[in-house]
Amino acid sequence: MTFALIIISALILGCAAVAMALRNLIHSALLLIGSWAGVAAFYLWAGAEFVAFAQILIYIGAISMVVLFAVLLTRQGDAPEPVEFPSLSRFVTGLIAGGGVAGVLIGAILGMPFDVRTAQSAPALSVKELGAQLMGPHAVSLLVIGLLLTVALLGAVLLASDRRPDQPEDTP
Amino acid sequence: MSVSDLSSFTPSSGPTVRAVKDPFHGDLLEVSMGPQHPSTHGVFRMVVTLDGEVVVKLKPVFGYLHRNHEKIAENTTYLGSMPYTDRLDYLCSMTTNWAYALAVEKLAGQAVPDRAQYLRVILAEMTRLVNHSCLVGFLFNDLGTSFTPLLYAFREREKILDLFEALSGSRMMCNFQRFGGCRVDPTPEWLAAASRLVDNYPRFLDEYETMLTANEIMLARTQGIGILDAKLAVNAGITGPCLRASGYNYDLRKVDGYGFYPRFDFKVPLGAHGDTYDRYMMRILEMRESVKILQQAFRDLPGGPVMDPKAKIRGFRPKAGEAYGRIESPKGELGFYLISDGTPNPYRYRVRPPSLINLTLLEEMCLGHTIADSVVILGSVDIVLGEVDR
Amino acid sequence: MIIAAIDSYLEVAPLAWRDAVVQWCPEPTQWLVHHLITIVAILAVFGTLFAFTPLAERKLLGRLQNRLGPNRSGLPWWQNGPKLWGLTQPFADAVKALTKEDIVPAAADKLLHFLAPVLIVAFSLLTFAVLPFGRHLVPVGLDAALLYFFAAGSATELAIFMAGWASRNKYSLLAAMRALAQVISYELPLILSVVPIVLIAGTLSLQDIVLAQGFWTFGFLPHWFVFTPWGFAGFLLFLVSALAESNRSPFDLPEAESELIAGHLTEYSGFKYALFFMAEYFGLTALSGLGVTLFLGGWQAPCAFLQFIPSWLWFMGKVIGMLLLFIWIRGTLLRLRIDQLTRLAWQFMVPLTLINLGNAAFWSLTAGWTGPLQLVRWGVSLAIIVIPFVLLGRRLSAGRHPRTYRYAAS
Amino acid sequence: MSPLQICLLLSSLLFCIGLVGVLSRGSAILVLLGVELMLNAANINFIAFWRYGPNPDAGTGIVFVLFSIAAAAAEAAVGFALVIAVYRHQRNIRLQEANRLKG
Amino acid sequence: MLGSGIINGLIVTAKNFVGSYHDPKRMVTVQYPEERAKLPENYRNFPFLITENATDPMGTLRCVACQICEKECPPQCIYIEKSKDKKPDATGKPQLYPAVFAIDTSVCMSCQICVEVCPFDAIKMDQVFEVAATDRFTGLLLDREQLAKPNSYFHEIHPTDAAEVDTRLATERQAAEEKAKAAAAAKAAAAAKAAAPKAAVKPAAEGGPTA
Repeated sequence: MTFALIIISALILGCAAVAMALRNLIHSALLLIGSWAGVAAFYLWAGAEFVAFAQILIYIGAISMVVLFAVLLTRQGDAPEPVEFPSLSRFVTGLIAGGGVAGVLIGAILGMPFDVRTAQSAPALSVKELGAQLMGPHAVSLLVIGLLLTVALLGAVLLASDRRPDQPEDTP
Repeated sequence: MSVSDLSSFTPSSGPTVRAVKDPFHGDLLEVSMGPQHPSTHGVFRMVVTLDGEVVVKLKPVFGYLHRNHEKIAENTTYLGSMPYTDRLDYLCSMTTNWAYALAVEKLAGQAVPDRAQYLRVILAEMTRLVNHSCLVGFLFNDLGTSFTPLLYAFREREKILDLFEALSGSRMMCNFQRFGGCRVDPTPEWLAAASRLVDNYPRFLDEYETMLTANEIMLARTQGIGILDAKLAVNAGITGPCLRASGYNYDLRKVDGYGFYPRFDFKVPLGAHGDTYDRYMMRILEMRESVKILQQAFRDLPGGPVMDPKAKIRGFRPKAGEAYGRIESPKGELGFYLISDGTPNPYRYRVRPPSLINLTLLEEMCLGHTIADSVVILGSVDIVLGEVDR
Repeated sequence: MIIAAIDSYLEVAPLAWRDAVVQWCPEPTQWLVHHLITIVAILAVFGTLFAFTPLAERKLLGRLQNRLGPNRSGLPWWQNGPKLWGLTQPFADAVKALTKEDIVPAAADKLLHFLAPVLIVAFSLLTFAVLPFGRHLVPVGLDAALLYFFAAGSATELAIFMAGWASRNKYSLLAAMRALAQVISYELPLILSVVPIVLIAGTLSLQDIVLAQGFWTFGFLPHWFVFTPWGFAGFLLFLVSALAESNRSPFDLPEAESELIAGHLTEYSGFKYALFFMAEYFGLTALSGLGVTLFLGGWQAPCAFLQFIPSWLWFMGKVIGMLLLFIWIRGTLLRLRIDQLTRLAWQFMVPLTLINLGNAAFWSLTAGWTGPLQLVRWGVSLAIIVIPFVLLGRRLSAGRHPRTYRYAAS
Repeated sequence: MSPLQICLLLSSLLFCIGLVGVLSRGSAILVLLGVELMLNAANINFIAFWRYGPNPDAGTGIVFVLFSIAAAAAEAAVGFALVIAVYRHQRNIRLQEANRLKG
Repeated sequence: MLGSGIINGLIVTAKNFVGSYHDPKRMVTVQYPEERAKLPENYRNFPFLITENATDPMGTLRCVACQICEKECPPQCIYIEKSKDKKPDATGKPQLYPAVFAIDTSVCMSCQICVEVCPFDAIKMDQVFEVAATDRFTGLLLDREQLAKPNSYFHEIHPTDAAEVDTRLATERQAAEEKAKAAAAAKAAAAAKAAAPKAAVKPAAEGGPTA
């Protein structure tokens, strides 16, 4: 079990790290999609099937499409320009900040004695129970999320639309 | 890839493409469609500049099939050019033959017997059926069907081509008209078979129209697409169904009344919008009118010779002069302009190809439509590269 | 009784064979062999189906177009032997695809160019894992099977994008953009069109959805979801969305051969092309399987007395029927334009699927209506879906209608 | 080391990778992708604590991750719409140039 | 209503699907190598040269190497060299004959103009269309021996034409014969060496050039 977890972790971290270091935006995006797929695998490993499928559906099915679309729409010519790091100092600053946070977190995790549940089998939570949870105690949050998504959709459409007031609406 | 990167552009990366930077209008994409492209109807090339999928600039490039037709004709006898005219519009060799024969007959003052005149009308209208059914088939292929309408059209076309073969010896390169008549007299069996075929043709047209004319996707893809203004069309010299689709009444069969067309009762359909759908419907309606003409012709076909006995095959030398013979070919006004200096070869030989001239307004029709529409518009203009490039 | 015995044996025969093989294996490898056999069986059955679907497509298209279709390929090394109605064509095609030169453009992104066909086949095969092929034949009985299906299927467009982008060809790039736009537009109606099923059946498990359709009125009127107003509408919406999802005509925009040569496949040849081809048909088969499972009663027999035929045969029969329907549609219709495609999705499909969801909710609420009220229920349900269909349809095709023409007065 | 600790290590490392990306890259798209990575890291934590926490049957962790994924989707939609708007405006997506706050 | 046009289209294709099984008007395919469509009599492909005698093709070519076809051929694919000597033709009259007669069928466009201009009915159009060759230079350049085919073959492929040609030739020969007879009668004493008119039906014999 732990062995599988380590492989999954390596996949996630490797993909993410390489993605953040690459200069080709499309490669970065595709590697990040791999990383998201790794996270979905982690959810599967942890026994959260529903979340894993939701992760794949939303991240790989939807967000990745949006990302790739954005990359393609903002390209110059037929290939995206290589994205340079802005400056060495900034890169070093980023590394130091990230490394610092990582050090603090890792130290905390390794130093903290966690009260770990001994049960090795994953807790079983059927889709029905999950649905009951969503519609019961979390109904308000569900509504809020629905509202958020609607607003986000409208906002995205407004932001990305090219239409200026002086342009007549084109009828396709 | 920007313009400055062109040096690093490798030819293996597909069609010649580069991005054009326009500071005011996003990134434009220049795609060279053709000369090897599935839907340019031959070796035709369109240099299309795209904004997204929308055409902002379109440059037709032709000449890939240029084979010096006019110069060759000036170095060949009058009769020797006749088989070359088959290769102009290779879908309708019968009408190209007729246009050339008409010009030479005008030049030489050659009379044509009645039976030959009727036969010419019959063959021309059958050619119109061939051409138009081919055209609508290819148009649907451009619209994205999996060959079904095209093959239905080809099925009917084959039957007519079989008749052409039985009469002239060749399916497409008929080489049938001669100065002063036609080469072969059709047998009664041939006439009966042709008449039967023509009587059955409306059934095919009905089936075809049921299949696709009212199809919602077809309407959405063609109505309001590629509108050609009548005034612009007249100024550019557009002729044929393309012009009539814009609502301008100009049909040489009525205007010139060449051949025996004044003896026939038929109508000229006119469009109102000048869009792709109108151009498509013009073809369908013209086919129905052609069937009417053909039925009258088979009814009234007189007896007699098909060739003027005084016509000369060998040693044909028209007296010095000039002549312009034109007919309403299925694609538009097809004209031959000849100057004779009394020798066996024409001094000047010039073709007025409807395909080429109808193509000149392609950019005006395509601008603002998507790349998919530009293909359809090209299909609806009806070009044959043999005639465009000559 | 003998028939019943044979039938019940046939019903579990595949499982029995598998267990026989598994038992023969040593204990520690049994679970592995168990799953491997399942995988190999799915690959074999659907691989064979894939091999013959294009042949059936070509034959059927040929007949639709008044041609004969491929009927020449006979036996190898036997030139004048029997022609076998061209049934060996798939093998000839496979040999051809394998022996063709594999050309990679010099400017292509070589890794992605290679990965795209592999990924697309892998993802399209993943979807088969949850389809209930028979009463006892469910490879993976997931609780959230429906969600899994869409999750696995959603990644295929990613591979199409990779193919289009990695080829470094303008036509491929345009195709990649189109593929993205198409999947963004049609993922929503596809999922929304099956939500009513989940609402009525109350489960995401495909096997339970099939079981919910396993009743007959008078023994011959099956209670398939397609035979309800909301179910029929949902089926049609699903059909259209499935056509769009699997890039089939009339939605085959990414590989629109009349403008984009072959779209994302322009720079592919040989075996890689064959893999794309395979993935397209796997995806189509999987979506047909899903449609059959959700709307057409899955492996259930249409009449009670026909139950003696093994359930997996019913499933395969229905899937093949769906495939033939897809081929028929391809043989008839023309292609939409990209803006019309997205317009159809957002202005027509999405509103209709939402209305249909409400319709299913109405159907679920009025489950207790009986007698004459049952008629009212049908009428209201029909009205709920037909009226918006007509109104939205009229809006969608506004200003477009067949025209009448005038003739010149001569 | 217990599995929970591995999970937490994974999530913190993922978070830091995202952080480094956000801080050091200039491209708006990469910055957004880094933010998505950080969200994912948080989600991993939720699942890990749900799996090894004291009360796994409550399912709160799962519900929270579902909400988080939905919020991430919304964030991505708006974020990339912003990227496209910025691109329309200044013809590139370098963030340090997008500081005028004026059309 | 939206969709009616689509459904109509589907019905039409379904009708064609069914029709392709029983309606020969719809199903026009011919399975080529096994079945063959009947070629119409007027079908033409490439020219061939007519000989009067099947047993001695080279001896009795109708062609007299007048080179009209060579001149008139639009793509100029015919090449003729006149013979130096004369040999008796089918009527026994001494005539020139083509020492070389070659047609490049890769250039020929099957226009039939050579047939129309030939005053001797010596060149006619063939109906063989399976003329593929592995060598495009020599394989498609047909020489005199490959082009020569007997009149009986012409009768086979163009019966109507051939009958017409034969009647015409027969009347011409008869006319020539009578003219010769008249001439012979008029100048019986002076012209003792007039051409033997019997040759009209008797094939000219052994004296022809060998291939």
